[in-house]
Amino acid sequence: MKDVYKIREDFPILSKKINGSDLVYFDNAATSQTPTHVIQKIVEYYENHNSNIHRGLHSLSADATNQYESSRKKIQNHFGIKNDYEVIFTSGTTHGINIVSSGLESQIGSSDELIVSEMEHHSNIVPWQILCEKTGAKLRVIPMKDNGSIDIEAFKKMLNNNVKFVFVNHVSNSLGTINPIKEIIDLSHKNKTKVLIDGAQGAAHFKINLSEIDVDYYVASAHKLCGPTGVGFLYGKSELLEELPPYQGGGEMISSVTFEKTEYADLPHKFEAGTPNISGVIGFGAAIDYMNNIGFDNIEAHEQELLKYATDRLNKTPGIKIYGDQVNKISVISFNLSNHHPSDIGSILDQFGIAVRTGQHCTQPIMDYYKIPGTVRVSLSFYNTKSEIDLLIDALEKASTMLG
Amino acid sequence: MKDVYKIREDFPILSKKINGSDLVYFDNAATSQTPTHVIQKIVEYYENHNSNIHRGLHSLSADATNQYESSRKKIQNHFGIKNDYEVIFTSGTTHGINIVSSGLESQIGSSDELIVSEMEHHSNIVPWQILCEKTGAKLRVIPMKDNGSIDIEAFKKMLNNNVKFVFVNHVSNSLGTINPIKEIIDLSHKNKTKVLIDGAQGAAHFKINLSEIDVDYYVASAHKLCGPTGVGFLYGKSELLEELPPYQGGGEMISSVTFEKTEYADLPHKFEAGTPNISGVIGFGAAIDYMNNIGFDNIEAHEQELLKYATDRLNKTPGIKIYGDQVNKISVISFNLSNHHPSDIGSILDQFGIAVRTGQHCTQPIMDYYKIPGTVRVSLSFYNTKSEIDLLIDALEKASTMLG
Amino acid sequence: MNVGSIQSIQQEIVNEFDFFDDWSEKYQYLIDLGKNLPDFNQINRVEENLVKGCQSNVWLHAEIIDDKIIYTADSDAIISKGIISILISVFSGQKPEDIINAKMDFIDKIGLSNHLSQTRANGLLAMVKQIKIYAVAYNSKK
Amino acid sequence: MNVGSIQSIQQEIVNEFDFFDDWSEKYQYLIDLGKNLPDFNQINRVEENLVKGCQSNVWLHAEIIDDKIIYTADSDAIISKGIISILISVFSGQKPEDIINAKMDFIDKIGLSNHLSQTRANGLLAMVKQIKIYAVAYNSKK
Ligand SMILES: Cc1ncc(COP(=O)(O)O)c(C=O)c1O
Ligand SMILES: Cc1ncc(COP(=O)(O)O)c(C=O)c1O
Repeated sequence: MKDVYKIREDFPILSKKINGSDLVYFDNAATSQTPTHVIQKIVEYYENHNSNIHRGLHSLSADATNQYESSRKKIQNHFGIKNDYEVIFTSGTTHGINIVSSGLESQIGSSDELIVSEMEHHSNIVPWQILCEKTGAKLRVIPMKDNGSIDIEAFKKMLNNNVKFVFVNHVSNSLGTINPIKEIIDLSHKNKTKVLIDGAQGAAHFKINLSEIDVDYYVASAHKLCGPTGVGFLYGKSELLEELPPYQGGGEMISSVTFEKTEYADLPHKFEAGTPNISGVIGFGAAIDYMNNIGFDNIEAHEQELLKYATDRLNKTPGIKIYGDQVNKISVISFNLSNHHPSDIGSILDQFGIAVRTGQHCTQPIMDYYKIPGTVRVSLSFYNTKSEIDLLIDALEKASTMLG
Repeated sequence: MKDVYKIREDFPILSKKINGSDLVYFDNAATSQTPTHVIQKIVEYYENHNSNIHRGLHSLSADATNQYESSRKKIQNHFGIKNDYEVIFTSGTTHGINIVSSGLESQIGSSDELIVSEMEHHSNIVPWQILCEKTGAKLRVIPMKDNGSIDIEAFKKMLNNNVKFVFVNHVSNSLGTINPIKEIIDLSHKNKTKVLIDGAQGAAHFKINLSEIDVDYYVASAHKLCGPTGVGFLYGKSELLEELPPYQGGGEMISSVTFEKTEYADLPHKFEAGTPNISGVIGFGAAIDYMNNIGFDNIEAHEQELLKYATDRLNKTPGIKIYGDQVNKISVISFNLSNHHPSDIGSILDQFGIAVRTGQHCTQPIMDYYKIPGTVRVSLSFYNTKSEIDLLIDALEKASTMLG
Repeated sequence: MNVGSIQSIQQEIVNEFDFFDDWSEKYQYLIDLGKNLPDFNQINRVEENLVKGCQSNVWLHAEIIDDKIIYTADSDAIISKGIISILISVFSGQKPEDIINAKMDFIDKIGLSNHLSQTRANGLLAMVKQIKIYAVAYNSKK
Repeated sequence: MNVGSIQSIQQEIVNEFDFFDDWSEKYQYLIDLGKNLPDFNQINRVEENLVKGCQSNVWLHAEIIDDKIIYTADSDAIISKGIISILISVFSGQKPEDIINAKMDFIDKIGLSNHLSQTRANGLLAMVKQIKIYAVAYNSKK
């Protein structure tokens, strides 16, 4: 990988001071930072190409449309997707999941079963609860194990003829666990069960080929992979997307409107009603370029090195308890320090300029599983350094002393 | 108003060349241009404050949350809204309408009637068609008149006990007509009928106090009022928003999640599931500031002057037919030139660097009413000038010659 | 009917456009081509022949005669008619496999791609796509 | 019980904090206050007393005794406990109308507002709001 200190120069925010100290940004699983390359693409859009897309035939509109559609191609290529119209731009992972969950209403009946895991983000639980409430279907939960992994044996036993869908995250945002999605997909497909993978955390950390893993739906958010806020994508196999009703009514998603009869447009437009987040989509494309330029192999290698270093140092710090497994995970570490409340730790770390997330991380069931109010979560990115980890360890020791 | 040529300096794109000529941007009703003030706020966000909001307790997250929430206050104040939690951030007008239309599913029955006008944007037609399909309710249409206005006498006769909702745009995006929304709201309320106003076009052209007009729901998009793409707001009276079910399931919109029972958070969070378009919301606030700084009185005065000038010149141009009324409208002019197809005119104008919109403008019923395939739409903004209108007239005359 | 190869016709068109000094002459030429497009059989003005993705209506009809595809077309916009007229002169009367394999760089070379190809609204790309779809269809029937 | 005016207590707190050189001393003080917060009656550890909008659980109980509101509180986080301890020392034993009208600028003055008030997560604002809501409720009952 390019020298990490060189890479850090691409991120203006990383040279910021917080409470008098250098910012140590360890909250990457919540949102990643944005490189100048992406910021500049957004600026360039507003300064040179800003225009509503698709319907206009003037040059600006053509420019904007081209850039927007070329982001779709970038995402198609990056994720190994067969057809560009299988990439639906959304406002984020949550939106993507909701397109599917609300669309399935007419396809799911009261004898059907849907399966989620115990370690899902609320965004991958609540929509299915709502779907079950509306349809009478049953929501079943794959238990997790103490090491923070999905109980795959239990999952195998849960599969039966009634199971229509399985919803699992690629990577747990709370624990960092990389789930065996290929295995889950294969088992499910053998059972004629479709699978949606929540890729909010996975997409940012390694390159994944969606055609190869043969997943049915996959969702992610740009803001977790160096892109802007308010944009993400839903991938779906075209035959499945065709069957889903449109999520929203509006402009762009129709081919003809009369008061007697309205016809919907083809994919992907059917799901992109209204003026989309054009600058966001263009910024998303730029982020994909940026990260590929760094190289996902390099990203993974550096992050794994940081993970190992941080885990070792934390394990040696008195009072630290790490939750979940310590292998086969991305660079996310959830822990507590003695019996101090995570918010106390977080507040004190913030005084040292260290940004971590504390609380339940939108995964209340995981916290219930471990019977804790929450954790301190350190999530490391390819632009973080070992010396930042040293600062964290120092600060944790000081916090420990202060809290007594 | 500040000198228009000074104002133009605030918009980098306005000094762009298109096909060798200065850009003349007359497609403001599709999307408005973005001033440096707004672009810089977005840059500043990504360079200094980028962080996920609400749940984080570190300083960056606090910064970002404050800025996000202060945009909500700006919108609250600007639109005369009683409580800040009645402002729901959306990804745009279409999204706002769909939150309401999908939410009403459980409140609308097969004997109910919903009313739209004949001059609505597809975004304010299709969601109600879908709602009617699902509930069996009847969608009725207020006819329009040849002068491009709503037939208010016809509307009065349509009101009866079964009419639960009326959906009308504040300003027609195709014709520019300013609709008598106060009268429509008062008539409806006397009939115990609720009203949603599609403010996509209205909000950009004058200041409006939503409490005073006592509207039940109001929606708008930032990208039409100098703000970024991918963001807008839904205003609803709190007692109505409380009754609506959440639109999307996800993070942020819940207060507690277990597999047995999930509790939804209070307003506005109930409707803001997932990571929102944080930079977009902050940019939206900056756009409101920018426009208030120019002054809506000034904006209105300048735009009306441009409208009068352009209408006069177009009326004197051989072969031009303007659709809709020529009074009580915003600075939008829809016309055709002889029997040439609007797309031919649009293509040729583009060669002169003049960006207009051509086609149906997502208002197919209006085109059906006038029995035309579409129009050429010139939509003027406060940063346009009379000499740009002169360029348009010259170009139209040349187009006329070329098309013979 | 005896037509040149796709390649040679494209070259002729490029040569033709080389004469023009600016966009307005090119447009004028397109407009004139549009006006002179042979009458379209109204029977073929049907939904199935509509090219998707143009702002104006463009109808494109294809039939196979002696192993060659004959395209006819119409539009309610004159510039679209001019564009389709050029495409017809290139592709009509050609063999399906030649159409499928044809390079389309002449569009860039006539210096109109900026103006015409970028946006889905005027449908140049959509027309080319439709022309090729017909060729693929006839080719697979053989 | 005899307490000073809200204004004078706030001033005392500001004076106290003036002694501290840096944030860590202030935090240490908050932590110590938190540890010394009088025991909370476990009967009051109920849903209705939970302050919404804190990342940690904060329970705030209020009762009226001789026209004055007595606040007691608890939290599972120690810094939140320290914060609520300060708020209790300011507001507990005061009259509802005084609480309602109290200015809150002492928070700025103790130099912790940066650290504490900005985010809904640690709930300083939520606590103050809840304190005032109780005061309004009791005031309207009079
Ligand atoms: C009157 C009207 N309503 C709704 C919309 C849809 O707005 P958006 O595309 O921002 O969702 C528009 C925008 O074209 C409009 O003009
Ligand atoms: C695993 C997982 N799923 C879903 C989400 C929701 O993503 P967004 O908030 O971008 O919609 C997140 C983000 O926190 C996540 O980590």
